[in-house]
Amino acid sequence: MTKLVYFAWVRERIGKAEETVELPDTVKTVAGLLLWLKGRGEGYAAALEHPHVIRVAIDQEHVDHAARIAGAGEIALFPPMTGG
Amino acid sequence: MTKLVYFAWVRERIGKAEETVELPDTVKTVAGLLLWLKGRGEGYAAALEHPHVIRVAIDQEHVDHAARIAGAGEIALFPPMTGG
Amino acid sequence: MTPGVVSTVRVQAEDFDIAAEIDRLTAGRGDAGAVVTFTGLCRDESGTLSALELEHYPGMAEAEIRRICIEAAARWPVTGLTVIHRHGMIRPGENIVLVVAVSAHRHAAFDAAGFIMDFLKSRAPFWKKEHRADGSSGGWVDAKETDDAALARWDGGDTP
Amino acid sequence: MTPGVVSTVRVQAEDFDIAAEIDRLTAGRGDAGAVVTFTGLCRDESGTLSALELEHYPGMAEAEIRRICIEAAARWPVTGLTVIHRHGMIRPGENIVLVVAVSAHRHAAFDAAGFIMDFLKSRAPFWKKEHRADGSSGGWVDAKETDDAALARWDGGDTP
Repeated sequence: MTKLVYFAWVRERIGKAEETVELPDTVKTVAGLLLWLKGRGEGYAAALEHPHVIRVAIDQEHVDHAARIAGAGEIALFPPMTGG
Repeated sequence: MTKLVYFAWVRERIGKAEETVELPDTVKTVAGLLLWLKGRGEGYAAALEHPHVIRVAIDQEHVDHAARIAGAGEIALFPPMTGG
Repeated sequence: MTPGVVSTVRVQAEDFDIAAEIDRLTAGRGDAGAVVTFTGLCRDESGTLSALELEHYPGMAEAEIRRICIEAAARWPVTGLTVIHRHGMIRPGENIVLVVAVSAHRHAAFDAAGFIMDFLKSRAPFWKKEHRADGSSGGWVDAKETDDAALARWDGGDTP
Repeated sequence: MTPGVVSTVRVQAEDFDIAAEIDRLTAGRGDAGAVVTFTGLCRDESGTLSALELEHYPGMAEAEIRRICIEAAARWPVTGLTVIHRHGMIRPGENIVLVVAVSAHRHAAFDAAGFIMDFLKSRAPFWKKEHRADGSSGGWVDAKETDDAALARWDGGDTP
């Protein structure tokens, strides 16, 4: 089981702030995760329509889309940051 | 008559903060003024020993040593600045 | 981080007190010669904004800012760094973020504060949503490409 | 100076209040998004300094700083600039100089404040004399060549 957390418009479009999912064995990278999630329904499709803009953190550290997700405790998906 | 003002160690070595002098007609530039002042006594010689380090302002604006002094109301001599 | 560097990171709803934060980094220290602060405020040039809502990723926000501070302290000889980022509803004219960098000399303090802000803008997990004075949502603020470009100037040298 | 730029220059013996100076430049303005302050303090790393005595050229000090502010406001879109420089006896840990630069965006505020400090160091007519804790005079502080070098980085472009 993998914990997913969502922020900003990713959270709004998916319609929840977090969930715990059972990932199929075929999902091995961040890019694979985004593709798999996109097929889970309308909200996911809207949130992940342009997957390349989605930023991802594994266990609270930025990773790129090629990163492997094995061993991840918490995976966060969010839009480009606009703090400061 | 020309008013001269001195600051920091230039003032200390010359021994006064300001004076009004009658400049000979041959003194036409800042460089000429420094050379002329240097011959006025021990304090002046000590203050102007290395004339190239002396900074000069005419009527409160920085000028270089080639500047002409005709029409100057107040000429200030001082060391490199160390404010801030 | 170099020994003796005081580094504080806070993510909070409350406002901050710039003078108190400066004082905390400089009081009783003979080595503090230069203090640079950056304060980011909520702007409203058109007069149509009711508030910015700042969302953040609790835990990661603090961790990421701390990583940026450690990098800044490795690059420049700072003696103290403080970063405070607010979250929640922030009205026009109110403070959003504070960076304080203290060093013996001014260029290190300027560079460390500028570096922290550039990295914070593009890497700290915060998101701004606009709330309009007419009650509508202005939507999420888009990230700026200029912010990513600003990171590039810190590559390949300590004094860009 | 661009219309709407609030610019204040003060040379004074008294200390200053950073928070009050920031407030004066930002209160009631929707266009102030970024505030950078620089504070220069009297250092004493060796513990042997009793005070710095700051001498200045009255009239020219203010005029020169004002010229530097006008140049900064011509180079960057700032909405407010304040420079306060103290004179007289200043003890270790006390403030010497304050620069506040306000703009819509951070890079203009950072650059304007950094530019003002670099020019102030080498062009504003102030001189520092050290007074030692043992009662002796440590003499006049020498100008640094690095301060002249710092000016060069502002040549030939607005964003060095």
